[in-house]
Amino acid sequence: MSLVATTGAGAIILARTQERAAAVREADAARPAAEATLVAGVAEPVLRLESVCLSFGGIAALDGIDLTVRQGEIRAIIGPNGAGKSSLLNIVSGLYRPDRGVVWLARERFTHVPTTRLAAHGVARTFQNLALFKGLPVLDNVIMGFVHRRSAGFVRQMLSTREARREEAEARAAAEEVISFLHLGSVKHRLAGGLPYGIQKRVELARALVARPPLLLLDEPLAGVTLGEKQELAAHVRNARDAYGASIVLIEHDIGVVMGLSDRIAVLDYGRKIADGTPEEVRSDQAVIDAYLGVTHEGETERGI
Amino acid sequence: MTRPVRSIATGWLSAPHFAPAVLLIVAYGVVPFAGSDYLLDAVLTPFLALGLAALGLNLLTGYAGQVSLGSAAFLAVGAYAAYNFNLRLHGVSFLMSLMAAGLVTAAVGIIFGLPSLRLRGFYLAVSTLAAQFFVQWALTKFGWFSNNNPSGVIDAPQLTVAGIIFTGAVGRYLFSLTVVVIATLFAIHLLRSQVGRNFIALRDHETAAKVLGVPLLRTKLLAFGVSSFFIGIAGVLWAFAYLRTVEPAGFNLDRSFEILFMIIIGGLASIRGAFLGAAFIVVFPLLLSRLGAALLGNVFDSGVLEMSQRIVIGALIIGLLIAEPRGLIALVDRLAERVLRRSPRPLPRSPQF
Amino acid sequence: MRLSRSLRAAALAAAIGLSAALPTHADEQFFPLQSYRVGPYAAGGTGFFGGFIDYLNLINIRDGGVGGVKLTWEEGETQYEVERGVEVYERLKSHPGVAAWNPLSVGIAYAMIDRIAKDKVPLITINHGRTDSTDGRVFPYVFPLLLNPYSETSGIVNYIASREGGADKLKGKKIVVLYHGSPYGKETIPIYKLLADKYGFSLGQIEVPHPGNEQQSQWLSIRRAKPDYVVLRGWGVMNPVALKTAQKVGFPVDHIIGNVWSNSEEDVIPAGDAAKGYVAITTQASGAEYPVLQEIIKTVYGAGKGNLDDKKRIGSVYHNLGIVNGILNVEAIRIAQRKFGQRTLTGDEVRWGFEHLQLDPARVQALGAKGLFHSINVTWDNHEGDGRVTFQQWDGTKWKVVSDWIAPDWAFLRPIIEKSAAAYAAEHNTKVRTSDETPVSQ
Amino acid sequence: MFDYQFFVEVLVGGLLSGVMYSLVAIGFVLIYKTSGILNFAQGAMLLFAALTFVSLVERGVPFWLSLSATLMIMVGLGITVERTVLRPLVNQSPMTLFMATLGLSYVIEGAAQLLWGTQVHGLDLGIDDVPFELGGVLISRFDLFAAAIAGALVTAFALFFRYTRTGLAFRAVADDQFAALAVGLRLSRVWAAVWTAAGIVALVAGLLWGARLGVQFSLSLVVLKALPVLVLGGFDSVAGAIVGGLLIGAIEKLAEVYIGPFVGGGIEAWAAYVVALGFLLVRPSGLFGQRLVERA
Repeated sequence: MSLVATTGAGAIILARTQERAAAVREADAARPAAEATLVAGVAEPVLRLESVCLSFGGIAALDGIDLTVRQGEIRAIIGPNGAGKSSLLNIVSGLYRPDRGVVWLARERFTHVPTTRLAAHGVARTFQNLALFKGLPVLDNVIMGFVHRRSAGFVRQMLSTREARREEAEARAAAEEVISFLHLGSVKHRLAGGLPYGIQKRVELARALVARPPLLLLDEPLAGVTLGEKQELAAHVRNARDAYGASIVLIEHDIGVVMGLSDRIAVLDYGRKIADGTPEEVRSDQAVIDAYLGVTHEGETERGI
Repeated sequence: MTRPVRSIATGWLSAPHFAPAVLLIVAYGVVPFAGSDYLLDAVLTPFLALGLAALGLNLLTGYAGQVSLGSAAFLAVGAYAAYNFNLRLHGVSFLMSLMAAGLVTAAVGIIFGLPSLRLRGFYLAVSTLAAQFFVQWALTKFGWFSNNNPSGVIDAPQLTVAGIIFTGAVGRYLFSLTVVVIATLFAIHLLRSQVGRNFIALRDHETAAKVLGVPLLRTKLLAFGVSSFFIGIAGVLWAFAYLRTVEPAGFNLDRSFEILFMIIIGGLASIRGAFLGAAFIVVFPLLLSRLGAALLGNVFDSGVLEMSQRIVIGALIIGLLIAEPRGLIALVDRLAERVLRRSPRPLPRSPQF
Repeated sequence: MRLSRSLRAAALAAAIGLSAALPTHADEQFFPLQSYRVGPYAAGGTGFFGGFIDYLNLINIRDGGVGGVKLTWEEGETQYEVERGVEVYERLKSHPGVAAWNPLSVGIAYAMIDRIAKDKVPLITINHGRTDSTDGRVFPYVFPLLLNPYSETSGIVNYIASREGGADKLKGKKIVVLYHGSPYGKETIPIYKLLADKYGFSLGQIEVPHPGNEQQSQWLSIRRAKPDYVVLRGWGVMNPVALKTAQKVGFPVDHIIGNVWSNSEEDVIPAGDAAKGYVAITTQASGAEYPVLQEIIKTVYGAGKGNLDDKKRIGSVYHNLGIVNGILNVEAIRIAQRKFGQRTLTGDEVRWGFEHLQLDPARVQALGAKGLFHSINVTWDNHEGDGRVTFQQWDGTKWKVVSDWIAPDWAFLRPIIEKSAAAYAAEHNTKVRTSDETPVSQ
Repeated sequence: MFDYQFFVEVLVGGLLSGVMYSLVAIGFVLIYKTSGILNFAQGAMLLFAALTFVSLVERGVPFWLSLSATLMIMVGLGITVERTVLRPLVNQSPMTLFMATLGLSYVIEGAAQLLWGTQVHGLDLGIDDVPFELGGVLISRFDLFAAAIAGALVTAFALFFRYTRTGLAFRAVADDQFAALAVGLRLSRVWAAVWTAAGIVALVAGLLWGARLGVQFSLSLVVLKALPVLVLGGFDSVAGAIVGGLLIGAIEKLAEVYIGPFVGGGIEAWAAYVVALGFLLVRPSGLFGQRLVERA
């Protein structure tokens, strides 16, 4: 069942994928209670940051950031180099520990997000400059996205018990599906390390999507790709939200793409949130224009990954 | 290793079945009958034992990216554990002692793998030297390990499996060959499983693996454990199928370097690379010394020949690293590809392993 | 690239060389030599194998071989490593007319014990090897000629007793044994305990981890223990370092007694003046004044066939040990030829020769070795041959003999050896011989 | 009754032999600091330098002449190593370079023994090693001399690094090879200079160690004593090598003398590693090693 979702995805395909996405969601009932946030009325935010602060030896990377991401929303975060965008993402994924402030993943409160439990909390991410496993073929890279679901340990895998074989088949099927979903079928068996940059970006997106994470953190997914690839990747991001029902936090430089793609945009400058709202509100906000176009600051180079 | 090695020949998909099948037929069908005692006892059996040790180390260093300079200590643990199991547990068969020795070595490997949770690169490599010196000291110090033999030397027990006694050069060779073939199949099976993927993920990008939920602690210790299991079994083959009496001094630091040489020269993260490296390190010096003796035997004494051979091997190792940093296996694959490209059957794009 | 093409051609040539059988004419007696001329123990190897080859050359040049049978040999480099020794053994064992193996390495000797028993070729471990291999009933093919580790220990204790004025004076004295951390080093731990109980002296045994290039803590412990004598059971670089560190902690060097592997010029030269006055046991004297040495200098080195490249080492301790070992091997063949005829002998026949190797002082003098070594009396159940020992002192430039020939306490040692040999026989279910008939191989 | 005097004696003896370890460790640090290579050929270079010097002296060449001749040879060695091994292997992984240095150690060991033979040589630096009493504590004259030389060598390097142009170049390359390249530093010349400096350290260490245990093949095994020092002090810090050496030397000796008897003695070899390892679990890059900031 590898339906090719082309960029101009017709309504049928959209309907089919949503109906299947819903089915998948029931299957995930076993996931920790925190995920079941789809109550009626105003949806509980999937991600909430409360006055998060972070400094690298005196230099304040993030200064009191509050941010919420609603269910099924494409939430963009933009800002000039060195504004602290990547640091924010690293805090949400637990790689950095914030000096102050709290991160809420659905209803669970963390002062320091446990990175190893991140995937189990339904959060997946991509990295600014590619964190693929060069030595593994594409298919295996994507299967790695399923690793947190694997319960059959070393012994059962070695004895290839029924349960271990089922888990392997399940992971392989999910990977095959997301590979066709992102048109990666032709490079499925090639080593990730040797592929062109644009395709590697897509493989990393596939790896993040394979376990259908409720929350997807994308760190500049469109950086460094050609214009054509940019349109395609943008469509895939939108599909990810529509077909896989993921809420997306998108860090991106390309204002044009961001404006078209996101529901709400937060603008960071020098570690402070200077604007937050719909694309139209942000476009006309004077502070944003100053930050981007007018007043130049002697900012350091972008740090973080 | 801090930075991932650009490893092309690291595919773990099944190799084309043609080459290994031929190899097995020759190894079982032809060699035992055609091979001389010297070829079996002094060349092939040590090659099989060291090849298995190289395979074990390649799982740890090549696939999982954790460097270890303590392999010789794990060889020793395997040999002495098997000796004691065989000596003290009377009911148990030699095969059981072999497996038990592997498990004991795996446990010791995990203990000495603990520093890998915090250390990386050369700090980790040098910390595994602690294993090297400690095990060597413990085996000579506590007489119990060598059945209170005053000088710490142990003699080989009978190699018996299910009643069949493997004696003589051919018997020892077949026993080693069978153990190595089974171990290699197990390694292939391991590398195809999720655990195998976790090893490579751990090596290529530890942070991404952590974010995806790979259990880093368990994977690292598993890498040390599995690798030590293989090296322990190799230790038993080395001690009982090849040397037949063994002393702790034989498992010194030079042995650990020798095994590390094999996987670097042969090819990191490649099962064939491990065996190719073992062949190079075991066979080449013998060939060189026989060549030296034959050509210049009467001109120089064996000392001068030995020293010049040492220079040639050192220079060759450097030359090989320059010519092909990814090891002999990458060289061989390139040549094979060039040869096969001329033949009609195109080599499948999927990587060998 | 160019290098690999020439290597492939060379490898092909070697492969052909490997299989072609060597052309041999009938009467030759062959000695395979697992020598080591490289690495940490090169000094010992070059000296010993140099002496052995020099003596074989003397016999060939002067007498045209033994009873007309020419002596031949081939060296295989082992660097004193066990697996290389085994490789050389496997390669040379099928050479026609193998007389005996002389590895001069504890590790290699241990690895060969079951192999030579199966191939029925004698293994000569002069002054070292398994103590219990003295018992010919259990080890028919192993010959620790002249001395085994236990009789060496007994010789040292007897010498210390003689310096103290009698065995009864040993009571209350304190002796520390500094041994190399290896099978060789540990071999004598039990016997020193037994002798300490017998004579009532207090004993300390301190291990020096291999290679022994740092002995600060060991000698500080010795300084605290304040022993009367220190026995140095060392090997290689450990010996000079011990003498230097002893000087550093102020321990009198003439109260250090070296064992038979800490008694060569190469062990003391690197220690410089710290070694002046150091005493060591030896089974063969050093110096080139003995007739057999003079003959070797005249005929062998005269004909430019001398094996030592540094002429100053002629007559050194290792060189003379090689020569004595050569004498014992050749005389064993000569005795065997009397029974089996003057032709190439099999390994088993040479074994018979060794089991009847009785050279009394008169015969030793006839061989031009009077004073070089005392005598030997090997029987079918005593493969050591009651070798006597003497002690030599280093005066800064050469060794001077400072004691007459001392006999170890054989009566005390024999039962210990037989008990240990019986244990080996039980573990390996070997048949214990009851008379000197040809042993059946296991 | 705890014998304090003996304790001090063991401690001082340990510290002084620790200095000898740091001498060897500095050779490693120089090369690791500037090129990230763990140079396992340092032991072979030590042997080669000592053997060359001793063989020249024994052939009647006066002390100072053979010393400078050996220095010249070590400079030549440094340049050839850079040309033949380092340049073709530039930006290979640290493991490949480590293996290359192992191959290099085979070549140098073979060449040293081929050139100068495998004889054992005595080496007398003119310092008789008669100990003298200082407040009841026995101190060896030779070890003090060695400590003085090591101290002089370290201060020389410290001054060299800080105040000379080449020293500055070393530090630049150590900090960031690409930045150094960008500002026009000839990397190949710096590395040749670094390997020569390491060669000189090898010579000094070779002479001091050679005087202690005689110039012979086992001299190259001394590097095993330096590795725990590197682990403790950090691979890339000269200060770490000194402090690490003192610590390892002292702890090693105290452990052997006081703990050894209970466990059967001979524990020195691995005790040093256990100490260094224990320390590392607290600070993963050693005493003074640069803290690697973990970038996501």
